[in-house]
Amino acid sequence: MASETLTDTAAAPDGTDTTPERGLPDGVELARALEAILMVVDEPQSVVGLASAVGRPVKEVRASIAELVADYDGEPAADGTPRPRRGFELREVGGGWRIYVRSELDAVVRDFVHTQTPAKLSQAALETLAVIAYKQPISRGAVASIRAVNVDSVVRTLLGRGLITEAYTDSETGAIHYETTELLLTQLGINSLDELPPISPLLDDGRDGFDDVR
Amino acid sequence: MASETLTDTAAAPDGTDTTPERGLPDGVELARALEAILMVVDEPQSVVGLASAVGRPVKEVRASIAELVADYDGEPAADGTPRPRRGFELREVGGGWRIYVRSELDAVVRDFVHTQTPAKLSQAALETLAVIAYKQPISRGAVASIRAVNVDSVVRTLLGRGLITEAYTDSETGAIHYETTELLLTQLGINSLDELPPISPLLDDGRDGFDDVR
Amino acid sequence: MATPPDATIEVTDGADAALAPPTDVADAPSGFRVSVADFDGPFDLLLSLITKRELDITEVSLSAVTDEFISYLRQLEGADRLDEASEFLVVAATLLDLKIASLLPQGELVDAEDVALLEARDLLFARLLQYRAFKQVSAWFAERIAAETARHVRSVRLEDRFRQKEPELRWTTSLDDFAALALLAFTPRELPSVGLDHLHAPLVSIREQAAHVVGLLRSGEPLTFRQLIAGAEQKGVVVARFLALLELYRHAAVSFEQLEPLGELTVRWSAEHWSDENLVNLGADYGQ
Repeated sequence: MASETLTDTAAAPDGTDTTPERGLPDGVELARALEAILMVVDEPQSVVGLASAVGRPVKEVRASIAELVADYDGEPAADGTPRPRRGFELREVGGGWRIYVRSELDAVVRDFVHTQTPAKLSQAALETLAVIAYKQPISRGAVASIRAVNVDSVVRTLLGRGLITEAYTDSETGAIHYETTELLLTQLGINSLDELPPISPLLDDGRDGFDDVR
Repeated sequence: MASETLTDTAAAPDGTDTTPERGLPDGVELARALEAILMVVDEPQSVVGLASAVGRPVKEVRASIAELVADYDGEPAADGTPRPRRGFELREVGGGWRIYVRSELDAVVRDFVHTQTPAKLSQAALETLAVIAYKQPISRGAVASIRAVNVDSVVRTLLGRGLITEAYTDSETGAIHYETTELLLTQLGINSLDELPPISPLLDDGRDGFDDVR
Repeated sequence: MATPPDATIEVTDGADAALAPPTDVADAPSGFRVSVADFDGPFDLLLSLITKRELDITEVSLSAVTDEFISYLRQLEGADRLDEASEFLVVAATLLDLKIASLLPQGELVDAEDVALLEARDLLFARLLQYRAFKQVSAWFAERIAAETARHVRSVRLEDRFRQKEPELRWTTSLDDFAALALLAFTPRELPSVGLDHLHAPLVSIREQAAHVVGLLRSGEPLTFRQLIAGAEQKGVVVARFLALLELYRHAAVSFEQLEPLGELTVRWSAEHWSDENLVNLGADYGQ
C-alpha cells in the first residue's frame, strides 16, 4: 500500500526508528530525509554535516547511511525482504557521501551527460602530484629536489586544476607549502589520504631529504 | 542477496524482462539503466528519448518508468514485496521524466539548502561571472579553459542566482552558451554592457580567444 | 594531513614491485639508448641497474651520457614525446648534478663540502631510488584518475522551489572591482613569488643570468665558461648561468665547443635573428 507518511516499510534498519525524530518533521524516516538531501547536493556530504542538517546524532546517521548503501546495493533488508540492485549507488568519496551511477552502467549513461573531460595530466604532473600527496605540506623547492627538476610550471598546472592548494607560507623562508585538496581525493575515487598505497621508506639511511620520505 | 548483475529481484514489472535486452549490456535490467540515466540528467527526459538511448521500444520504456514510479512511491512489488517510500520521486513535468525530492520532504531539503548556501558569491564565482560578462555568449567549456578549472558547479550557482542565463545552444557541438542578465547590470549599477570598464590584456600571448576581450 | 602507512613498494626490483612500474624497464619502448664504455641499453635500464647497485654510476662517463642525451633531445618532436623527454630530464638532471659539480671552478668560490656532498654516490642512489618510488606510485594515480573520470556523479540543477529558499544574494562588488576580477581571471596564472628574498640563498633568475650572458657574448667574441662565470660569487649564480646557456642553446642562440670531456667549454654566439624579447620566455620552464 502507498502509505501517506514516509515510513520505511521494507528497509527499516531495525525497530528503533519508530520514536518521533528530533530535527525532522513527524513521521519522516531518517533514511528518507537523507536520500532527499542527497538528491540535491553538489558536493560530497560528510556524516557530521548530514547529522547537523537533519538534527540527529552522528552515530544514527552513520548507521542510516550504511543501510542506504546496502539498500541500493541490493542486499536483502534486515527482515530478509529482497531488494533490487539499483542503477545508482551511494559512495563515500573525497570526504563525503554522494550518489553515483553504478559503475556497470557508466557506459549506458555516458552519452547522456556531456561532461567535459579535462586533459590528461602529464607524467611529470602525476609524479609531482604523487610527491606532494605523500610529503605534504611541502614547498616547491623540496618537490623540485626530489624530482631533480624545476617543477614550477607543473605546480601551476596542479593549482589550476584544483588538485593542490597552498597550505601555508613559511614565515621565515617565505616558501609556500602545498597540500592536496579534497578534489584530488574525489578524482582518485578515495575518501582519505590513508587510502593512498603505502610507499616504502626506500633506503632509510638517514640522509638529508631522504629519511623523511614516508 | 546482492546479485552481481543488475537484476531486479524485487521490482520486476512482470516476467517479460527476462529476454536479452537490445541496446543494453548483458544482464542489465531496463529499469536499472533508466534509473541510472535519470539520476544524472538535469532536464526532464522524454520517454522517446530514453527509449532511443537504451535501444528499447517506447512501450517497454513507458512500462518500466511506471514501475519505477510505483517503486519509489513505496507501492509493493508485483509479488507483494513491500518497498519503502523513497525520499525522492519520479515525476513527469513538461513532457519529460526527472527525479525530484518528494514534496513531503521539501521542508527538510529547504532548511538544508538555506544553511548551505552562502549569501555572498565566492571569489571563484565572481571571476567566472566576470569572464562570462566580458566574453558572452560563451560556453562552459570555454570559461573552464580560461579559468583553468572546472566551472560546472559555479555556473550552476550563477544560473541559480539569476546572474547568467542560457543564450543559445550551439547546433553543431550542443554546447550551451551563457550570457549575463539584467540582474547583473542592476547589481553593478549600469544600464548596458557597454558600460563595463574596458580591460586591456596584460599579456597578449596569443592565447586562443584572448585578443577579442573588450 | 594523514601519514600514509609504511612500506610495500619494493623499489630495488621493479619486477617484484607491489605497484608495477608504468613500463617494464627491460622492454621499455623508449627510443633513447645509452651506449658508453661500460654500458649499452635503454636509459631506464641504466636507472634500474644503478638502483640495483649493479653499475657504479661514477664509472659511467657522464659526459658521454650527456652528449647522447642532448643529441636524443634534438631528435624529439611532437607533444607525444614531451612526456618521454621530461622523464629523461629528471634522471638526466640527477646525473648532470655531478657533471655540473665538476664544471664548477675548484677553489675559493665553491664550498668543498658542497662538492663532496654532490659527489656522494650514496646520495645519488638515494635520490634515484626515491625518484623511482614516486614514479612507480604515479602509475597508481594515473589509473585511479582515469577510472574515476569514467564515473558519473549526480550533480543536477537545484529545483526552483529550493532555489527560492536560498538566502538573498548580498552583492558587494563595485563596477571597478568587477573589471579587476575580469582582468585577474583572464590573466594566465602565475605562481606567487613573494618573500624569496628572505631565503638564505636568494633564488637566482635564469632569465637575468641569460641577459647577462647574452650581453657578454653578443659582441661576437667566443668566451669560455670559466670566463662567463668570472666574478660570480654564489654557486646559485653559476648554476643559473649554466642553465641559461643550455636554454640559449635550445634557442640556437649559442653553440658549444668542448674538445675533450671535462675540458674547457667554449661558448660562441650563433643566433641569426635575436631580439631581447626572446629573453621574456627564457627560463619559463623553470618558472623564473
